[in-house]
Amino acid sequence: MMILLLVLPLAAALLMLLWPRIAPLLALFSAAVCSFLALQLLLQVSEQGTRYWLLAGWPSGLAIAWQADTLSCLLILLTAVLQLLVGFYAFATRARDKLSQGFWPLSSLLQLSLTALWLSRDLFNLYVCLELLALVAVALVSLSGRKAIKPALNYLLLSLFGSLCYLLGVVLLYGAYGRLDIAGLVSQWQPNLLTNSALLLMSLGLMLKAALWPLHGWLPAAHAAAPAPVSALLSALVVKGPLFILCLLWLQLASTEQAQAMAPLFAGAGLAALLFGGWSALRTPFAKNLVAYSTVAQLGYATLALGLMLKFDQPLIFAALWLFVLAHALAKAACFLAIGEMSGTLGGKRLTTLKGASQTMPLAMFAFAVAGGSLIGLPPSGGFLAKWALLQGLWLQEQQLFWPLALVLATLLSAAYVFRVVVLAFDRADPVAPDFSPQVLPQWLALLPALAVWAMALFSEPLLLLLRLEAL
Amino acid sequence: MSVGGELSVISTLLSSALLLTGLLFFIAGSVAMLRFPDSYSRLHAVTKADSLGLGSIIAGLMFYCNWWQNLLMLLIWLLVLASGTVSCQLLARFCKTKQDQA
Amino acid sequence: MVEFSSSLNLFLATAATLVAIGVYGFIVGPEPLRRIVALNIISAGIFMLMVVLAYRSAGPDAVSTLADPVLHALVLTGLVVAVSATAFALALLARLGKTTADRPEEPGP
Amino acid sequence: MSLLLFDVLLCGLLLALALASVLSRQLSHAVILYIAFGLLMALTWARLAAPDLALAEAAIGAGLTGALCFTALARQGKLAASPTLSWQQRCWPALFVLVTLFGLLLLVLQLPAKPGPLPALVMQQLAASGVSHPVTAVLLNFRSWDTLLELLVLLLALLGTLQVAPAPVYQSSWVLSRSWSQLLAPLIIVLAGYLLWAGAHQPGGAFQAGALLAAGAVVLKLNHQLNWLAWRNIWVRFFAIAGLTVFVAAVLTAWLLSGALAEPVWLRWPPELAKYIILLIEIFATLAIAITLTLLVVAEQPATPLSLARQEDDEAADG
Amino acid sequence: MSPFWLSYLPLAIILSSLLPGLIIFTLKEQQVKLRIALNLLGVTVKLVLVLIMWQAVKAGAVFYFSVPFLPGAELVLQGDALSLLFVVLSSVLWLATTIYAIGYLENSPLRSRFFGYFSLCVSATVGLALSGNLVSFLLFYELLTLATFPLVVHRGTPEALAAGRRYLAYTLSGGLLLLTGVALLHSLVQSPQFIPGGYVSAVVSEHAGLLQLAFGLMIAGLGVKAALLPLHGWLPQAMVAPAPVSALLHAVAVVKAGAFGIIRLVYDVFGVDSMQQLQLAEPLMLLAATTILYGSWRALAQQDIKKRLAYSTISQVSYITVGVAMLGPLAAVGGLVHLVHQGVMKITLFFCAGNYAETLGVHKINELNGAGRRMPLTSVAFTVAALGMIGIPPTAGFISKWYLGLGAVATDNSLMLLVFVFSGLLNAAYFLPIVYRLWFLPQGGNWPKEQRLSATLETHWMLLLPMLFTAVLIILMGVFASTGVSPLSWTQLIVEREFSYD
Repeated sequence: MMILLLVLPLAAALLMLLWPRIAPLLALFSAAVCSFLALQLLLQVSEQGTRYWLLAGWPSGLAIAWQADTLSCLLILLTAVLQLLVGFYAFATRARDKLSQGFWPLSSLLQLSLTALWLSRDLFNLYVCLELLALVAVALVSLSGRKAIKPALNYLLLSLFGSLCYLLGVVLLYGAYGRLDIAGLVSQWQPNLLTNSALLLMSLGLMLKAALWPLHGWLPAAHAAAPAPVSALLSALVVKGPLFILCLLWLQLASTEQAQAMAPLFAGAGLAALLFGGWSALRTPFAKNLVAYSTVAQLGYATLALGLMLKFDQPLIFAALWLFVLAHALAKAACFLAIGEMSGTLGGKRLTTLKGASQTMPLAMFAFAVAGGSLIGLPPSGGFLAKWALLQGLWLQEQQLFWPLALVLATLLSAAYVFRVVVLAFDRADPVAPDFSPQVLPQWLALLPALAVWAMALFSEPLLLLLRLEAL
Repeated sequence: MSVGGELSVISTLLSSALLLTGLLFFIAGSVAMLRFPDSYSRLHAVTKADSLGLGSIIAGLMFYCNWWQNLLMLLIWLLVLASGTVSCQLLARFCKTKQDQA
Repeated sequence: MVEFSSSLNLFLATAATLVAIGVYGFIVGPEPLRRIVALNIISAGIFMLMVVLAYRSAGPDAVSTLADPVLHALVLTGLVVAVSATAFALALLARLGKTTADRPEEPGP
Repeated sequence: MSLLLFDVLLCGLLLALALASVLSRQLSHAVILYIAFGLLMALTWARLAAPDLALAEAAIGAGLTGALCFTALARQGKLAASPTLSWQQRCWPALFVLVTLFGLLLLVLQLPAKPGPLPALVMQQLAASGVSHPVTAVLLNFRSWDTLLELLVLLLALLGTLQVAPAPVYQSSWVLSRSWSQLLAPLIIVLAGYLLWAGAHQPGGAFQAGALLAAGAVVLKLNHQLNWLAWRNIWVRFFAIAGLTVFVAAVLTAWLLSGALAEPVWLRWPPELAKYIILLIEIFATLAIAITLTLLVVAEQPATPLSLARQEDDEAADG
Repeated sequence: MSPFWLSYLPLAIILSSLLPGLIIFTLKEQQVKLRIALNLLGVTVKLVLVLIMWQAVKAGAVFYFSVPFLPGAELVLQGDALSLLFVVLSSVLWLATTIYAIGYLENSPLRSRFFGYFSLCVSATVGLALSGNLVSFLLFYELLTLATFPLVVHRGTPEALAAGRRYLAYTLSGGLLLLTGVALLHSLVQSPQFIPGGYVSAVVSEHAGLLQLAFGLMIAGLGVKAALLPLHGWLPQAMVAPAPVSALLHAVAVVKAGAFGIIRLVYDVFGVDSMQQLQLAEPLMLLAATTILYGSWRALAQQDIKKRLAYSTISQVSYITVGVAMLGPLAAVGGLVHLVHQGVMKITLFFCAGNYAETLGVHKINELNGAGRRMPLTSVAFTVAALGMIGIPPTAGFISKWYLGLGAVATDNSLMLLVFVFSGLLNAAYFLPIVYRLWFLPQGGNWPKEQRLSATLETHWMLLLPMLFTAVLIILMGVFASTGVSPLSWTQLIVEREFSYD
């Protein structure tokens, strides 16, 4: 099953290169099957517990280690499902958007690289996965042609730099301990200057790749320049890869003292990202940039949760961290698809194009608003769930008033930028007329993840339980 | 660097002389490339001096190796010679066309 | 033995300095191509570090088979990854140059 | 002592070249210096008991990257002189980098002098791996998943490059260079085959061989030979992905063969077949690498709708 | 306890407005008949269901319906006496408002959207009334914000958008404060179901400070919607919405949601004993009293009819809070019954204001001169409601103020008594002049010619009927206050249950 999850997208991508004609069908088919398999895997793992593999059966240390815990399985499922959804969207709009054929194999490869990343527990293998991810992402961004080349190049260069920082850290660790698998490293780990620096170097690289504040500069341009389905994938999934590794490093490898020392930095960076990203989203005149800045801000929640997790070591906060990631992935996919749909139909990149969109394209606008509700954290959405878990975790610590306050402030900012769009959409004075009659199916596809993120609340108890177990 | 069997004094002297000559040619060629005024003379200096330099270095090294290695080294020299010639011609032609255009 | 360890340290220091030089080039730039070259210098420095680390296990009397093969394999993988990324970056760069050249009203970078 | 002197000289030259490449006034100088740097690096690695890597670096690191850089330079068109930077723009990064350097030096000198446990482990398991050269064993057996992904990275770079590649430019080629390249071709094929075969027990292997083949193909391609070697040709596409395809097929076959076991292990070669499987993979990987690298260097817009260049050029022509 | 389907009754009550709402969204603009039919069907079904529930609750039953949600906090719908008070109020007034809105919005664009959100808004209100614990309450509280926002900005004019922004800024911040408070309380005592006497008493001695903080946060959150003093800013501005929306916001949905939340918080979360131990009642009461006086004072100065009504709402809703915060049974009866009475009276006033605006184009008070002769029925209704607001017998307003006064006496709050008297005077001071202008001054404004909206009546019958219905209700609730079906007797039942938990 595991193998099919990896082989299927790969085989599909290879076949697509040979016969581009059937590419969309192949991509959709593989994504659909993978979604099903991932669900199976999740159920299996949640029943039978975490599974650990040494690839090819070589002794530990020599072989690349894989681990399928519930978190990995959840992320694999998320990847496959979003892939399927975005694939459908791209298929539905292919005639209009003139999306290049190149999208299909790349999107399958994106799924493959992410799945490989979620599974891997080997530092060097993670490096290869990261590079793969970065190249896929950049290739996807460059699909939109001329205007995307510069952001794509910028993205690629910074991403490469980040990978090299990460690699340097890996090499230092290998030099010190002579092994690469995380489990093996944990058993020999000693907090000293070497491991400190290695961790810092790797974190620097990963933060650059995950666009965590203050290394987020490349993200808005790159995500805004990409075609709508690509932006959805990038924002929803790609930036989460490095974040995942960052969590692995700090939650599993780092010793308690190291984690404690790093906690305020992460928490501070997260808070700064929330404030800065929110503020920039409020100021930008372009619709897609707004959503991209919102990604920066929302990643701040995850960073903040990571920092607080390191500080307080609360399983609830860990759950909150991944709930943020899940909820954000779904909500952001909906946002980008909806915005892409609206600016495609209404013809313009500026926010002002969305004037009166609640009349001209009510469904897409509704999708955006619903997804925005989750970004803000209104109940009963996934975002609310995450915020609730974080607050619960925080209140369990005595005398913590600063962080809840900061959360409130950040939430207000996100509400401000989401409703900046919504209010504009209700402007009835002179609505922007669509260039052509809006398509209904893509709008529904944009609405789907938004509804899914609200439906997350229905599964909140099992979700919280699963994720909380994972932290121990 | 691997060192073969014992060598006679004359052979050692001869090989050292050849190696030094080769080195001299290389240095001369490199200096010429840096100092000469135009592309043609640079090309001229580099290709000729380097071919010759490589030849004498290989000749110098031949004292240390067995026949099979010598054969390979000769082959390498021939290849470099030929490719140097071709690339020199190519570059010269390119310069010419550029000059004509200007 | 002393010579071996001082050689080792020399190479280690060189590798670190190469990384630093590359980082300087990457930060200062200013042309994208030079940044790409600088990135390659960084990766060369890191690979060199790996090779030196592999060389550690060879010991003073160097015999090739004793160097750490895992690190060598990693460097090989890393090299291919680096060259792939470089190739893509250069292709993007060429396209960028062409795009800016197409539109003379826009001053180039 | 003389070896140490050699080392010092080598390191000094490496640093000087790297620094010069970063600081040089003109981009073309930077590229040339970088190529020299790469060659010297290959030498360094040979010195450091890594002949595999020396080969790879000479072919891929220096040769290919250099060729790519020059292609990019040429495609960029007329080169503007590098903008001059004020000293603040240079000084502050330099200061920062110096601090970093100091830290890095401190770090790398702290690394323990004794190696980790893995080399011994590799030697211990080498017999079961199906090949006698430990690097190949690591690449294609112990850590074959990395290698699979790495092939994928290469393919991906090609896909990305094709997407943004420009339309082909036709230039006449010269008779002498054409015939010379034709003369070289068989030699290169033989050499590549040798490298591939050697990889099983001594330095060499798929990547080195592939890179060599690619070099030959690039030369021929630049002389307008091998016109069939383009992405639009389905067979070229087929062989470009053949490395991965065979890899995956082998994985699946091995998996199914061991399917009788309770817990089939992913990527495990049956020990008695390992040698052949690895050889098969290497052959196809060599071909794939050669084709991919060639197309990377001489990337031109394919006829398939993979690229955006044409449609955009049309738009530009309209506007 | 009861047949299987009865346990789904609370859910059915919510769905009876939610489902028609969702269907209405998908309707085309021209499908007027279908839309009206759906609306009325929803209202009827809801009223029937509420009636069934009313019967059962009166007999002592309590309904529960729960789905799993957060750990330690299920999504509970609970039908008890208090929730039913609010459910009945909102259902009945929804009926009136729907009919009114159909008439009011005839031939205006985007009606599908309007009625869709309208139904959502009522669903959220009913859900809020039925929610059985704080987390469910929070959920519906936020949904209510979202559902009302499109109604506020429905006109899409710059003023409407500005008002919408302001409304959102206030209510979302409020929701957030509420969320923080609920989360804090949840971490202390989880979120069990609402229960008379509250559930925090176990930790009062241990976490007094945190409990006070949580109470403060939640009151701040609820106070935004209940328009308590520093948080009332959105209400007067939200007047730009269409009249039915204003009516709904003021009488039923938003403002009452805040007030209702305060009631739940004080009685069923903290409980009277804990409130006293934590000394939370006094500040709340003082704040509410200040709001009463401030609202009345500002109302005096307003020249726009709807603005004056808005400030009046700010003042009147705080009567409920004061009644609750006095912590005495009699005062509680007064506060609770005012929840209903104020709703009916205020909705009548807004209907009237809407009628004047729609028929005569009048928005300012000084343009109303002599309107009593042109629109006698509307003016009579207005007069009745205004008298009720002041608290003149035999209207409903008198009943609630009477009980509030009694409560103040019973709990020894002479200060509050003073406040009531003074505020009553202010009420009279800003309502009586309007009544005077209506009946005793000659016609001033330039009114459009007669019979524009209706051939025989003073205005469209759909605008007239709901208004008369509620006006009659005001009188009936006052006159028949002591009978078994009056709101007063129902609140007495609630208070009996709330205060006799031990």
